[in-house]
Amino acid sequence: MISISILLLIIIPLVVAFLIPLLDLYNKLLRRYLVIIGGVIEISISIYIIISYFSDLKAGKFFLTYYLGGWGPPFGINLVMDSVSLIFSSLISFALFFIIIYSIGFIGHHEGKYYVLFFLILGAMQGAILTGDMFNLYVFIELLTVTSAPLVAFKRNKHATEAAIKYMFYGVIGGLFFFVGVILLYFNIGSLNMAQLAQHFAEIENNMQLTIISIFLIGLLIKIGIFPFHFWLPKAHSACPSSLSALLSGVLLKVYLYIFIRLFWIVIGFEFLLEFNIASFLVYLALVSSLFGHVFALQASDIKRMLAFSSIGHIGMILAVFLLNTETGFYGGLLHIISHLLMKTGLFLSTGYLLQYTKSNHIDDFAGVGHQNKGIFVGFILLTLSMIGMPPFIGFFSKWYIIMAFLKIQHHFGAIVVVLGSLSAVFYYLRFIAKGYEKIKLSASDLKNEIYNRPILSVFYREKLVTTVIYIFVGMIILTGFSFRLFELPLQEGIKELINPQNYINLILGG
Amino acid sequence: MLHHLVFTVLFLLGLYTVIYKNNLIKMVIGLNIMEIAVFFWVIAVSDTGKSVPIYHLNKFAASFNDPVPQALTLTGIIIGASTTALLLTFIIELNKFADTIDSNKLEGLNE
Amino acid sequence: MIYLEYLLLLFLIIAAVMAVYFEDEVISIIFLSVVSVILTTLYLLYQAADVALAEAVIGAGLNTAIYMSAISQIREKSK
Amino acid sequence: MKKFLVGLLFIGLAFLLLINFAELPEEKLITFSLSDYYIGFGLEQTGALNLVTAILYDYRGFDSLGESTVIFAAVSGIVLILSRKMLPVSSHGLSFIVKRTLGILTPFIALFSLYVITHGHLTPGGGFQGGVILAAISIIFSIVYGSAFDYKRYSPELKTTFETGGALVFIIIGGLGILFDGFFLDNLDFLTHSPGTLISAGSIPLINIGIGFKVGAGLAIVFYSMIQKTFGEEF
Repeated sequence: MISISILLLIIIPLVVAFLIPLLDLYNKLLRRYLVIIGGVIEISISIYIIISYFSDLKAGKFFLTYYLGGWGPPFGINLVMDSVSLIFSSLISFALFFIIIYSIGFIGHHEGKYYVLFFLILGAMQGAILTGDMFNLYVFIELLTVTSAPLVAFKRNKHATEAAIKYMFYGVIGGLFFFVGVILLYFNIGSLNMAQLAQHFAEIENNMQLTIISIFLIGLLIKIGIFPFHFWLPKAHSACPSSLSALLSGVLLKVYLYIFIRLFWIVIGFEFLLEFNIASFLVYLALVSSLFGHVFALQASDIKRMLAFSSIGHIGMILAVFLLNTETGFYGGLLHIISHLLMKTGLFLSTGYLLQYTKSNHIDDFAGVGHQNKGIFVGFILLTLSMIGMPPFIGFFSKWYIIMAFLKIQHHFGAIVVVLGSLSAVFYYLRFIAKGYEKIKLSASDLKNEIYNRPILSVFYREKLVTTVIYIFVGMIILTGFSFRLFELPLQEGIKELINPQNYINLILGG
Repeated sequence: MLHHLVFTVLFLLGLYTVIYKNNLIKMVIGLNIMEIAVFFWVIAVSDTGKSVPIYHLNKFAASFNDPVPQALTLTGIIIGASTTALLLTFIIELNKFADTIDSNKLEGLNE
Repeated sequence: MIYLEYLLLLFLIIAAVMAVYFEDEVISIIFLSVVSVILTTLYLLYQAADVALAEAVIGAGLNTAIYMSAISQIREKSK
Repeated sequence: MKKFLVGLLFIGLAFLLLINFAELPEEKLITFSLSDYYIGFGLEQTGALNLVTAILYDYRGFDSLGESTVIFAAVSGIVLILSRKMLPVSSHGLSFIVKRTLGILTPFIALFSLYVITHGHLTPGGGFQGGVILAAISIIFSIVYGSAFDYKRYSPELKTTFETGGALVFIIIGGLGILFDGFFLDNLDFLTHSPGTLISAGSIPLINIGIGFKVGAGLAIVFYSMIQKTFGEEF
């Protein structure tokens, strides 16, 4: 079904980003309203899509498309939204809306460029998820790199700039490999449309198939941050302001995961990964990466670094469970993508709030934070409990399905890694919680000293907004924990699509 | 075959520069050389000995080189230029804080 | 014509190696722009006029200017 | 350890690139591939003589939107990183003869860039290349006359207006496509006359003009931010 609403999901953020500098020339106060209006429009389009096509979703034939320039699928660029993209796209609209609200209270300087880049990231994410064209996907991946790198350096100190340089080098090399892969696909098949590439990929000769797969794998593993290429991730995700860490770690990694899924389940069929025995190797690579992430998180004394390493652990786990290529695996993986997005975003946002009351990110400065901000710290604890996998929260259910998926096909190493990861998570979160409730006695001079030592960033503009957003995320993990069956319908539809990619090809090419 | 050889040499030269050189600006140059290698390869391979894909007004010859790789490469070149500019900006900024562009002396780039 | 191509390919590699080999950044960048100029000629030989124009303008013109300004900033700071 | 791993990767990559890339097939798998379609119908469907331009701005116009957004993002990032509230410290520029010569030359450079921009659908070139030439004027000005000259003539506000305006023009033309033909970025058919004339090829020249000014202004901002004396805080 042709629908313009999926185009608007990409265009609206771009228009907002282009308008902000123009508006700044006249009046800087209007900017905040424009930003909020942009966020509201974006999220309302998402809600509109869900509501008006809900009957289609129920009937199992949810499929939206748009032809850019009016050129039909094989010859022009087309946008596609199926059930998997629906999950990711609406999650991103939702999460980024709240991060925007949080930023309004949180970011104090250089707001104009911050929001420009933020909305460009939003548009690029939606574009990377919705596009049905390989080269267009490459353009959006590069756009993601170019927009997120200056935001990594946003704090403008030595640490952040180093992180940005490292991020940029890895990002550009990953993008270059992706470019080579796209070009190889074009030279062999003669098309750039994902459905047509999927149709003809089996006809390429074996050696070339292997080459294409390995080129794409190098590019995407760099972008996702799996073990041999993960060096950029913890630095980049911990150097920026917390709202951006939430964006990068909570949301952006999922976009790359989505691209991985889209590429290796639909464009390049999964049977080729099995044929060349790459799949089982990748499962172990992802699990080792997960283990590494959790182990490094144990020894990190900087809270944001710890959270970033924990992200490596979780992303490796999700990738491994997807690569099992079973129905339970997809269910657990997709559910954990949702839950990790909620939990990690919430954790980074609440950490951002708590860190305003400390001198640095180091664990020793974390002492006594729990007494100063009681409500937020309780929220922080609930989020960590969900991260560990305590029953009433969503984290438990998604981890449960992941372990089930591993056990179902007798993959004991995977199950052990998941359990070990949760156990180590207990330790590394408990260290910070215990430190937060430590009793400290401050003399008057100490207090004065601490206030003067605070970083410049620690000025809250609207504290109420910040805390409200954090409470919303805490509420979300509790609510979705009790009612995670709400996601049942889109998840099942998405799983059907992943198991049967031929369906996608038929819908686009009309065969 | 010759084009593939030139491509491989240039690509690995660029990768070598990125990995083993310590001067950050040299590393960016290496990245540029990698990009150049890829773009050169794309154009060289897509050349089938036919003419430029532009119509002449009076003679409508229709045996053109494949225009698609050229369009894709054009996009790639422009994206590459903007990433280069951004990287150099970061290096200027880093030099301001750390007073060096030697990646060996920046422990943050070496862990 | 084919010898011209071989010669240009040879010079392309030599210029690229030189750009990596020299320690001084300014010399490197000049060789990088030489690479771009040779590449422009090659693109013309390969019948890709649009790409040749873009490479000439961006590779030899803009990139060199940006690199030079970056280096002048860095040298001025360390002076 | 890390360098050793990277070295291993290196050798594997060399093997991969040299052995496997040479096996590219002569013929593409699809009998009627993308390039066959574009070469076969490009002229009559878009009206542009230059097929690369036809692909860039019509068939795959959304790529160009993304691409110009990449430049926009890079410019925003660079301004974010290098912005200081400082007037630039100007050099004195080059000698009188050079200044005079440039004064005579400048209109011609501007004319050439405008030619490249507006004739994108007829000859090699287009918005991106012409825009870079336009930015070159700004670059040459700041080299020859000193960096303050360019600042006085074309203020940053003007450049910002041009940059965002160009990007918005692209989107507005895309929106006009919805209005007239029903799809975003659709070629505006009522502007298509006989191929080969300046005003032909529908919306392609308009998009070219928008992108040209956008890229020119954006890259001028980039260069200007980079030559600014950003460490002038000491004196």
